[in-house]
Amino acid sequence: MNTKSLSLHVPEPTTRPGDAPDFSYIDIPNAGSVRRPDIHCDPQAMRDLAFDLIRVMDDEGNAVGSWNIELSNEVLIKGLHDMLKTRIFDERMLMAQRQGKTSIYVQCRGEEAIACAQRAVLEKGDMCFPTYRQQGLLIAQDFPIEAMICQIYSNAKDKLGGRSLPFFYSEKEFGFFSISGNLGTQFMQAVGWAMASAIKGDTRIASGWIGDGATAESDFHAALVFASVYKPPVVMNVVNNQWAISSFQGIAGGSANNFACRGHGYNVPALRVDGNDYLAVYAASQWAVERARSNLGPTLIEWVTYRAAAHSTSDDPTKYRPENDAESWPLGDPIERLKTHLIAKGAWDDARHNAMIDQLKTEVKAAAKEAEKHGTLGKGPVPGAAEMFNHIYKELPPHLRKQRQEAGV
Amino acid sequence: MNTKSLSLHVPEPTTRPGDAPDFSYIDIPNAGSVRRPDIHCDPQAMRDLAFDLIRVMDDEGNAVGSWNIELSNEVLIKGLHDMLKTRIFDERMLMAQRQGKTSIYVQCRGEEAIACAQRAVLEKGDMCFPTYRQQGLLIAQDFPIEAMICQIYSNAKDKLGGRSLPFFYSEKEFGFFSISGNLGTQFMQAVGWAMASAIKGDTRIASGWIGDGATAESDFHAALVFASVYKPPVVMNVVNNQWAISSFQGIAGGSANNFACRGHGYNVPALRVDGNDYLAVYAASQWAVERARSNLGPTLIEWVTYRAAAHSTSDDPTKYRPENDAESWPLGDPIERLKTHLIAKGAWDDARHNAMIDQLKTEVKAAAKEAEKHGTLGKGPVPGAAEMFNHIYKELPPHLRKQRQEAGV
Amino acid sequence: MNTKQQDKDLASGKHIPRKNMLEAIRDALDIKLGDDENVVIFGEDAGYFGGVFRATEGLQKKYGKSRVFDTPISELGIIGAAVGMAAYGLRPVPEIQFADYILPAFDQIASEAARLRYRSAGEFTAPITIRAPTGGGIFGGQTHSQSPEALFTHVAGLKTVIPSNPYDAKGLLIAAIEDDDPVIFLEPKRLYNGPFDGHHNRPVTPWSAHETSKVPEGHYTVPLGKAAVTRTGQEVTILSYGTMVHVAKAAAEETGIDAEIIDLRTLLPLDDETIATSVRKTGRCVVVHEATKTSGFGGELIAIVQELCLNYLEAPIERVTGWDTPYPHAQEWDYFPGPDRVGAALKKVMEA
Amino acid sequence: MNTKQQDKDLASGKHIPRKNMLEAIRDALDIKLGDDENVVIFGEDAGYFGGVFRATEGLQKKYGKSRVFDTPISELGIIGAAVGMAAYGLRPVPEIQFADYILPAFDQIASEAARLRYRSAGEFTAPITIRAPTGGGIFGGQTHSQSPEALFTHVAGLKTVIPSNPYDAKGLLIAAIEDDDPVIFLEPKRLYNGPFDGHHNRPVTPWSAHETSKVPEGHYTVPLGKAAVTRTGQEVTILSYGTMVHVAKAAAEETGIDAEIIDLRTLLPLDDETIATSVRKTGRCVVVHEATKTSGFGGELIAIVQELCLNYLEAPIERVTGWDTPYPHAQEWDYFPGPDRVGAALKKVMEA
Ligand SMILES: Cc1ncc(C[n+]2csc(CCOP(=O)(O)OP(=O)(O)O)c2C)c(N)n1
Ligand SMILES: Cc1ncc(C[n+]2csc(CCOP(=O)(O)OP(=O)(O)O)c2C)c(N)n1
Ligand SMILES: [Mg+2]
Ligand SMILES: [Mg+2]
Repeated sequence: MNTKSLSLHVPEPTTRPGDAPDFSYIDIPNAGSVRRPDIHCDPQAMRDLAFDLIRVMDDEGNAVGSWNIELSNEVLIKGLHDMLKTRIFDERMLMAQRQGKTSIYVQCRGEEAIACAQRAVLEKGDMCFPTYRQQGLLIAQDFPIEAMICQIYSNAKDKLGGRSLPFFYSEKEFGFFSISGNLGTQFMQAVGWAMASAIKGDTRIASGWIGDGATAESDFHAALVFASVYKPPVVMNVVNNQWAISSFQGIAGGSANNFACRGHGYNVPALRVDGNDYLAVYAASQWAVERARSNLGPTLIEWVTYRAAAHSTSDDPTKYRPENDAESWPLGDPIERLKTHLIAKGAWDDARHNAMIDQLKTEVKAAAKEAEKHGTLGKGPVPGAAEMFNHIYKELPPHLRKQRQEAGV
Repeated sequence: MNTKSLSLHVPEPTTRPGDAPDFSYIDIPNAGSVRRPDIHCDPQAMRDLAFDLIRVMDDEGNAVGSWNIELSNEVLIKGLHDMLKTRIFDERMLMAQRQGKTSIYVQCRGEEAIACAQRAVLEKGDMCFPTYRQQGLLIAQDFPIEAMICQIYSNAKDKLGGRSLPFFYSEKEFGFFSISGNLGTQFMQAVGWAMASAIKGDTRIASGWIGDGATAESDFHAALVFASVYKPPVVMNVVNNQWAISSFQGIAGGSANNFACRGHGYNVPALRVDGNDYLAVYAASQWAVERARSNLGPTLIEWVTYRAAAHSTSDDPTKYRPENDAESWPLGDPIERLKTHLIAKGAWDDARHNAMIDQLKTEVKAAAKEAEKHGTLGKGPVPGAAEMFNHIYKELPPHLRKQRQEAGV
Repeated sequence: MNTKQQDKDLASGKHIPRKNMLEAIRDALDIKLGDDENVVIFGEDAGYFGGVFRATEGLQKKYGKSRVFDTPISELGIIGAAVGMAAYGLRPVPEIQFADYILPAFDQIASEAARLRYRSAGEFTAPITIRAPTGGGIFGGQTHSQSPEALFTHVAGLKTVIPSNPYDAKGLLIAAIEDDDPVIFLEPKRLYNGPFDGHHNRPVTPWSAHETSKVPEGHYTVPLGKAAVTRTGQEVTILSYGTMVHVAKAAAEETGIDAEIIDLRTLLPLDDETIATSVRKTGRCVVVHEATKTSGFGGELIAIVQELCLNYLEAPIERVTGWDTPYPHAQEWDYFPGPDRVGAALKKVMEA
Repeated sequence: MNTKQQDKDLASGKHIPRKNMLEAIRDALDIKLGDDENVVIFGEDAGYFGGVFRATEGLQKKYGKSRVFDTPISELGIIGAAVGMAAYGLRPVPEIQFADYILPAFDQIASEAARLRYRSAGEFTAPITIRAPTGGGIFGGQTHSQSPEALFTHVAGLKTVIPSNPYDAKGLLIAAIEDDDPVIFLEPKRLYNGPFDGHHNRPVTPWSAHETSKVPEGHYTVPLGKAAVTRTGQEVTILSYGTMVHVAKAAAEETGIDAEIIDLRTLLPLDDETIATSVRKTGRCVVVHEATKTSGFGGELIAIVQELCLNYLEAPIERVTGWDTPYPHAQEWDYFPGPDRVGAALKKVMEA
């Protein structure tokens, strides 16, 4: 019998404040090196793909390999536009929060490619179940950003009447399920929605979203179990941005350093993809969407990316990771990379890029100004207290009617 | 875009009542064909073991292959004794339930090898977190069965004072954690106990237990996440007896038809083992226990076996599976197989076998008689109503003191 | 009991079949599966086998595996799937095998199903009916006997319903399924097959002799949010629901105290008018439930009664409930608040 | 407030440091980590970073990664691990990042931690203190503002504690950690840093001017199960806890009604003696909490008060609570039961 003392293993990130950034823990294969299986491939026969990293753009910005599905310039420029707009929108809202126009804001800086490219692949009628970091799903559909800002400001034109946290959108018509504050719950719901679509013999599919940290939640497992059993049409996206507030991905992922392979235990095919490569995100999403739409069932995709900013406006990442860490992130910045690709293709240049930025800044600023006319958090023509009593039930039951009276609203 | 209708996939077992049994869905490799890696093996480098089936006894009862650790006759005869005693005990208690001496009973018929052999490998001080089907863990330690029966009868000598369901034992001194009615919860607790042992620099390890059906519960995932992260000394046992009440294993497992591979997503090494082969259970348990004790962390083991009887005395399996299904189970009966092995070894014969059965029947009967003197459910000197108010808190708080008074007990 | 449909049937000379509670529930499910193709049923063992209590027996065969199916043992998954399906537009009726096992799904119920309408301003809704057997009386021990209804009544956005007899069970269940908000539908398992006349150790009157076992064929509803006065009386009001309604009746008859018994049927939204009218008349009130006492629904009932009727009260309101202990196995009937305890409370309020 | 230790310190001329509630809590954790090597702390972001509210800041550095560590985002796992650790013999003090997120762990709390002692007849116990920030007031919206205490008070086997000030927070937390039963320790997040004098839109008196911010160094306890009379009065008794104690004080002062304010501190087990003594004296009672009304802990309090004091009551007991709605974001202060609403209730009971 071994009588040596046991000890607890507590994972630590490679670096902490004051250290030089070190991302050596991530293996980065060459772009184009990963094979592209047929969508009918047996999940067991493509297990290698969970341990690899699908990349399409090489260092020079050329699209290479079997995952290069040769997207048109039009599609790519739209992608660039969507990502830029998302970033500019985030920047503006960050500022608005600092100015007290809202209570809290969450950016998706550095992760724009993922939501924008997947949305480009989905059809109208498909339903996404996002977390708070997928504003790109709306922006990529040219959803009116003024409406988003009105909600962020909890103002008179906030269609949710001030009830919800600023960026907890709900846009059914745009295939955007109401965001919840409880991590993970929506991942299981996405599977339920997809089951419903299958039950009804529909053609629409669901897309579920979850962060690396939240994969530890029970809903992640439930979602995979149900996906495994009923094979509903759902794309299961894990956005591994390496952090969950102050906890690095090893706290949810253990030593596996991999979330794609979680799918294997459930016989769900899994892809691991460079999430900062718009072309790779597009191609991998298309593969999974096609599988789903062909009644072949769920696909789990780990998007490897980096949370380039603070968790939220309430967070200070310099307390737990090296400052400017993001600049050393080996997969680069999704916007810069797509720009480089377009320029390499001869379809883009700095001048057009800067013009696009200027135009988007103007557009976002104008929308913010317009929104502000309808008030900002607690200031101006904000939603009344009566809103608080609406939509709890379809009809206000007697006890709530009494309470509303008592509240004098 | 594909516009073909989707449809829901609902798994079905291969057979239903009236059909001839069909276990063709289970691949059974030859005994001795599976390699035995070193306990230091990287989990990634032994992924094949989750898709194989460790077996030691061949059809003639010979022990073969690298998992044959050449157990002594003494150990094997003790194993046979433990399994027989467990079965005879179960049979007696089944009868007692039919006679109204208790409210419900759950047998482990056909699964005796798993708990009995693993317990033989564990040390005193190690802690098991069992489900309701691991009575073998107590019996293999020669735990006094009269005490078990007193509890089953909820009688005056039931040390749990009649509070708990009949077979929900709690035997700390025997490394048997208090059974819960809520499926799965104990699996996570086993990991927590093992973390505590590691935190304290102890040498004791934990052994967690869960059924195939209950792996769908959230606790299973939480347990694996925590095991993956903190690498505590725990053996994580999944008893795949093919059924969860009326649901066959595909309802929890999907098309993977495999629970061992669930470990891979968490980088937890996994074994898949013939659970009706006492030698295989012993050897695989020893491997995992050694890993744990050497501070190498958790091991997930799927024990492939068959629930040969009804789920419980409240269940009627002829409603959902072919009658006498168990007789066709391709991995046979664990007692018969060990007996065959011992006879093949020249260490056993029918006469000794029958003598052992007779002696155990006498022993169990005597214990039951003795226990019955102290009452049976609701009859005789049963635990009083006052017991109901004990052990809710360390000290009875005022409101409960009042309630006890009101109850007049 | 809402006897309108029964009256109509009787008037028309139609024969009304007798059903036990389980049959009434199965009938309701059958009717809704038949008349609304968005209704789907699923749960552990609920498909092929028809559930461990057999409430869904035969329904998979009749409506197919896409409408009635088995699920993995994940209560979280069952309710989470239901929320997603409801967001799609279905009307899921998931079964939780025992109410004791609903807690792993509590977050999906309380944070998700209950608030989906609110947080999306009505864009997404969750018309889900969660069925679960509740209460003790079958020697189920700590984990097959609990009555968790109070927890759900604390959650804005949910409705909570507990029937006490076959007629109501069918009508309330149909109403719950047709309701556009999530409903927790707790079925007293002690009443599933046999009836219960308050005592576990005395012979019972069979369902066939209970008026409430007349369950008309076809579609009818018992409205949510309406209590029933199941016994009129002048001296004291008993507020109760589920199994305990029968205990209350036994207590009233055995003590000879002229109690008015109100079967709440729906706990949330609560029919406080019927309650207040009765207590103002009788001036006395006893609240009876099987769940543990502290923060049980009885506390809420007392708070409401004292608010609406304090000046009419001639005695403190009494609470008869399960003790504040886990549900014991061998001492089941010591735990269970039977007619003797209710009778004692009736006497106490009468003497005050 | 139990001021014994303060009195002793003052008598000995010792300087008593001022602490805000967060510092007081951190101090308690530090002391217990220091004096009992079986105490371990863990939770989401609770290790290296010290928690999103920074309650455990610096503790990992001081006591090492085996005593204070980060966990995966699984509340179920956090509490399940704690139960296993407790069964081993440790005394875990897990942190749940927000009380809103405790629901995924509800089954491990209510079915496991709370009942482990019972079902093993004392062989295994669960001396776990679950810390979680509770309540609103920081524009946290539906999922960072809730007050789920009532749910826990319905579970036999749990104790539930909510401090309202730094002195109590430290003493109660040490007592909770030393208690041999599982304790739900809810920390009103609105009080963590700044104090709160009842109004969100008026300047506050800094902690340093609050007597209760005198937090003696070293070990002391405030016993569980004992309420504190934080304001003596003759006309009406206000029962409250946590943030609302300060609202009650503001209401009493602003209305000029001579209210006796009882800070319950422990909800279960409840100090009903202190409550009854006060209400029998004043003859009137107002119950105040931030949680939603229906089946909130206020219902239980009213049930108890009317049982113990009905003949003394000169008016129906009033309840001032959060509305029965999810916690809204923009309307936070319309939802929050502030001094005006409490004041109105005080006037109402005085006029009745
Ligand atoms: C059930 C639950 N537990 C805890 C939290 C608090 N919380 C909010 S975000 C967050 C980190 C999430 O990390 P990850 O899933 O990686 O997503 P990311 O923020 O990186 O996009 C935590 C712990 C929560 N919202 N819900
Ligand atoms: C949380 C929870 N949900 C449901 C049940 C009801 N139940 C008891 S045993 C059982 C089947 C368990 O099957 P499995 O895990 O395969 O174990 P086995 O009975 O085959 O040993 C179910 C659904 C329960 N006890 N706990
Ligand atoms: Mg993350
Ligand atoms: Mg099983």
